[in-house]
Amino acid sequence: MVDVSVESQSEGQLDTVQMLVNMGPQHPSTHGVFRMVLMVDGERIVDVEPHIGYLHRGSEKLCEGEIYAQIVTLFDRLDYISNLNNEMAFCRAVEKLMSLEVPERAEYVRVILCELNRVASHLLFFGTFGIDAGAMTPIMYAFRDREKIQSMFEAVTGARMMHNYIRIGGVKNDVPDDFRQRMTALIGELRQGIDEADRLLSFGEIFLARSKGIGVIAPERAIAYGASGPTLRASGVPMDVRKDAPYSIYDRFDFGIPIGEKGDSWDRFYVRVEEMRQSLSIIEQALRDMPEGPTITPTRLVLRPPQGEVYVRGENPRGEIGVYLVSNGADRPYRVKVRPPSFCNLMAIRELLLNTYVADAVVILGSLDIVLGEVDR
Amino acid sequence: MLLDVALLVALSLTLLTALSVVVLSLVWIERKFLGRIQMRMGPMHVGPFGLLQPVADAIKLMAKEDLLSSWVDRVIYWVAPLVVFVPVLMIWVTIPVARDLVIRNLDLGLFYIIAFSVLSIVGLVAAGWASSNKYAVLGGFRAAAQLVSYEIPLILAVLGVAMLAQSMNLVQVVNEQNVWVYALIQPLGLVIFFIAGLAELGRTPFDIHPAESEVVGGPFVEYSGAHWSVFFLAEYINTFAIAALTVLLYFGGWLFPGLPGDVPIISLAVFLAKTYLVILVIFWIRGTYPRLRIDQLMSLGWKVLVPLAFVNILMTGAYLFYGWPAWVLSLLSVAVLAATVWGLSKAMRTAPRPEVTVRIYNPTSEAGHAG
Amino acid sequence: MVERHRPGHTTPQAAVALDEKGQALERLLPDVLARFNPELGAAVDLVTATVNPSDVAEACLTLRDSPECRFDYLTCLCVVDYEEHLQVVYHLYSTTHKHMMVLKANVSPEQAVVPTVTSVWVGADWFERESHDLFGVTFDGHPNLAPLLLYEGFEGYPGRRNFEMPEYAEW
Amino acid sequence: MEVTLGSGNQEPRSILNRAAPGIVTARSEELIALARKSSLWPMTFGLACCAIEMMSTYMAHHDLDRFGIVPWPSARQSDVMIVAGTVVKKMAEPIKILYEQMPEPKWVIAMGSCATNGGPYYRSYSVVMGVDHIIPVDVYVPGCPPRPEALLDGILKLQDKIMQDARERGRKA
Repeated sequence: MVDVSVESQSEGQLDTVQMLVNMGPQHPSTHGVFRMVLMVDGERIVDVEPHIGYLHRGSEKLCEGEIYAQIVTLFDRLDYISNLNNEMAFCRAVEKLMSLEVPERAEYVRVILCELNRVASHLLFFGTFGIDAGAMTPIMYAFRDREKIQSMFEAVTGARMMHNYIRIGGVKNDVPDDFRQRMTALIGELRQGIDEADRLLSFGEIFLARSKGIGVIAPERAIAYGASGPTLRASGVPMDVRKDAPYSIYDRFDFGIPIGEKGDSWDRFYVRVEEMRQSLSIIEQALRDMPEGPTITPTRLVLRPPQGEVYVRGENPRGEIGVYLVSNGADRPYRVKVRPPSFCNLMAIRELLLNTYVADAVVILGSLDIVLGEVDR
Repeated sequence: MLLDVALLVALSLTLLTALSVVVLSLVWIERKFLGRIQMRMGPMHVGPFGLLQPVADAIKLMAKEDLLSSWVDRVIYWVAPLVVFVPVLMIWVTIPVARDLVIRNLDLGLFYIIAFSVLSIVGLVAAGWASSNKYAVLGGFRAAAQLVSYEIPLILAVLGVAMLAQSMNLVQVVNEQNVWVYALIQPLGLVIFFIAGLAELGRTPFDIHPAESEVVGGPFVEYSGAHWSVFFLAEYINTFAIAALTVLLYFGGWLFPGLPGDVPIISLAVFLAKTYLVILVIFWIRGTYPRLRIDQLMSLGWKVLVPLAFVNILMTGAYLFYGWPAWVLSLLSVAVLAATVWGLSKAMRTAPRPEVTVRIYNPTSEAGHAG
Repeated sequence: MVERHRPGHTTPQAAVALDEKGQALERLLPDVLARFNPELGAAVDLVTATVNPSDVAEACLTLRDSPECRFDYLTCLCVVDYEEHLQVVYHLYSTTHKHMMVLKANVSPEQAVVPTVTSVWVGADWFERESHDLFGVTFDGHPNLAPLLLYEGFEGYPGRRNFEMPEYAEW
Repeated sequence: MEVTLGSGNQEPRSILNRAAPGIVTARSEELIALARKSSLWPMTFGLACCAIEMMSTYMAHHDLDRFGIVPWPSARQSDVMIVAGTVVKKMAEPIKILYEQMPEPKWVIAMGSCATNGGPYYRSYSVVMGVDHIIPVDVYVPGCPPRPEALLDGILKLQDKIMQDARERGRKA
């Protein structure tokens, strides 16, 4: 299984034996089916062997057998907490390959929903991170607000999770008539809810003691690992695709990207909390400017994009998603490759966990906010 | 002789039944109360207001298969729950619930309680070890480290009370509080006792040995069915015991201003009301705080609580020796407590408040503002 | 997979639209990669450079360390099976210059060996293991090419085009 | 033809049965079933997308605790396994082991189309076409992913099933 042997070392009088602890694939805090084999010396971790693939569904291969319109549904299920962001990345890839224009209104709807999706995703993170640290109430607060977002999604897209709403060339249908009022009300509620949850958890002394200074990753190492999103930004690298290479209409909004200082678990946590507030401000601006008009450029159902290859980058809640699409002119893609953000973030886990305590392992893993559906694809 | 034995058996059975009922009520209260904290309902479909929920749980657990993995050390594995449960039950022999409602009022009652409560650690370690599961082993060792180190501040805090009351007899301790309860005279001792008691129980924020998200239930991870429920029972009886001791030692037990202290029914009601209030506080803490890490727990115990407990004893000693009025000790106590809290928050805080946050970087607008 | 071309239909090529950064890179790359004899091209808005598979690691090191390029961030590593050859594709990004390029190397499906780039970017680790899993490309010098996504004993390389997709099957 | 009961409803080797074999008769059987259905403890165990909706169901808005359902981290203390998500072949073995670790009586809910029959991944090379190829399933909840209400309904159906099985066994005895 792992080639780390149990070694007995004598320090002074005591014989200590290192122990192999298998965490996962079923463990309350591995966020799905991640498995790591820890070599522990008492409570201290001396070696880590991560194992993934317990959710490898072969999505990339399946994409080669579906027509373009169907692939959107598979992208929904990759990172199943940020569905709309995934859909958006894939649709943008196809649109770029075909040089397809997207109507203005559709872009606004996309951005609003994607940012809302970011809030929903970070709320989930907020709750599960609390659970990892041993607090059981924050997740209830987080899910109270998440539930409202999901109801909103349902009103707009017709589904709570797997929306299949962002289509190639626009969005499926126009938003409901009372969209603006409902959104405005929702933003107010979310602001309040986030503040409330924030007060409950973020600055408690015990919570700070558990997450401050734990799992520090230096900016250079984070870049070398290809980490992205909040994980990278917590280390102080202001890298955000929405700012570096603005896609869609992100260059029209005034928003900041939260940057951590130390790159520890708490920074990764609070960067996400601040990001929720920034996302809400983007939504407000987008709601204000949203024009009237069509929401989709009509295309054929069975698309045949021109021959070529394209790579698009997008900012997912977990980091940078990349879609590499190779087309040979047929109605199905020749090859689809997803650059999964949590896959890259998770790679650093070994380095982060060495010389920490077992209890810290849970917090650090939680702070990376992985989604196994995307790590394994 | 035979009558004595019969009486003892009858009393033990009564005690067991009463405690079981108490545990059922605690489970229900905990779930309902946590539900309140978490903006949900808690059990409500099993019986009126979900009152039968704990009963259903209990019947289910009794009728559940008892698994025995082939790797375990059978004898120790089966004995461990008893080693945990029996001491927990035994301490109730001398805990008075009213002036005359006590099975055996021992003159060394406090001593007896402390001596017995330490025993259950053995059961936890044995359970962890015998389960031949690595999480269980980790949990067992955590339990040993945690409980042994928190026994010391607990004992020292109790010692302070014994000094004040000049007795180790619990009835005597309560009777001494008929003017001022010890919570007012010795708030420092109360805080130490309560924190150490929480740690003894393994409840949030000290639920380190059964930590669900880390060691998946700790020593109990391999147990199922009835044997697991024995641990469960022991945990809740223990919670009740700590709450009861808090009430007896610091809140005047069954005494309440204006109510007679010698009518058993009224005494019992007052005592139960106080105890359940303390238990609600314990549940409230559970719903609010995250969990400490084992090394933080140990340093809190050894570096803060043990010295504080000694200070408490010294102050109490000085108070007794010089015959100061009671309010001097209260003031001293409060002052030490405040100093400790202030010092701790200075030491524990990794950075001053305004800096414990993240910057907001915005290349388009001028000068990123602090978040 | 069956390609369904319409009869008499010629497939158009995707339009190339390099931005300023892309054009600058296009001018720059022949110099930087002169030793490796790169074959330049474009993937819609990104510059691509194809090098010999044996040169990949060195080319990557050059790209990472040359001051004009500074490709310090390996965004994505993947393999595309073009039937007659396998193409290993590296998407590189620079966090300082904020530009992006694609490095490619063609290997034959039978003799698919590429030097590892884990020494250049640590983050290539799992990407290479994954590609080894799914496409059977061996990354020479990689510390540990154990199966990452697939279970022990999986037959074949599911990423390749000639992998038979199972129909609905009782398992 | 003999009717076999699902493995989730076999006579458990419990303390009651061991201490006094044969004393658990038809009526008490029903009583115990009543207790069992009122206190179903699922294992904290999520596989994929459906796990998120399963979490939603546990949380404040839908609150499974109303029905006495609290997630439990260890397989040894749980009664129900909610297989929420895609079962891939690499995960098949761990799931089987987890199922075997649960004490009798135990039940399985297959949540979502992936756990039911492979769902959108029915052509994949690495996905098990439904968890019922590995372990016996009592209740299937359709949907991709099912709404929390659907999962609630599945659990209520499981409760009905538990009662019905007990009644049938009582009639047979």
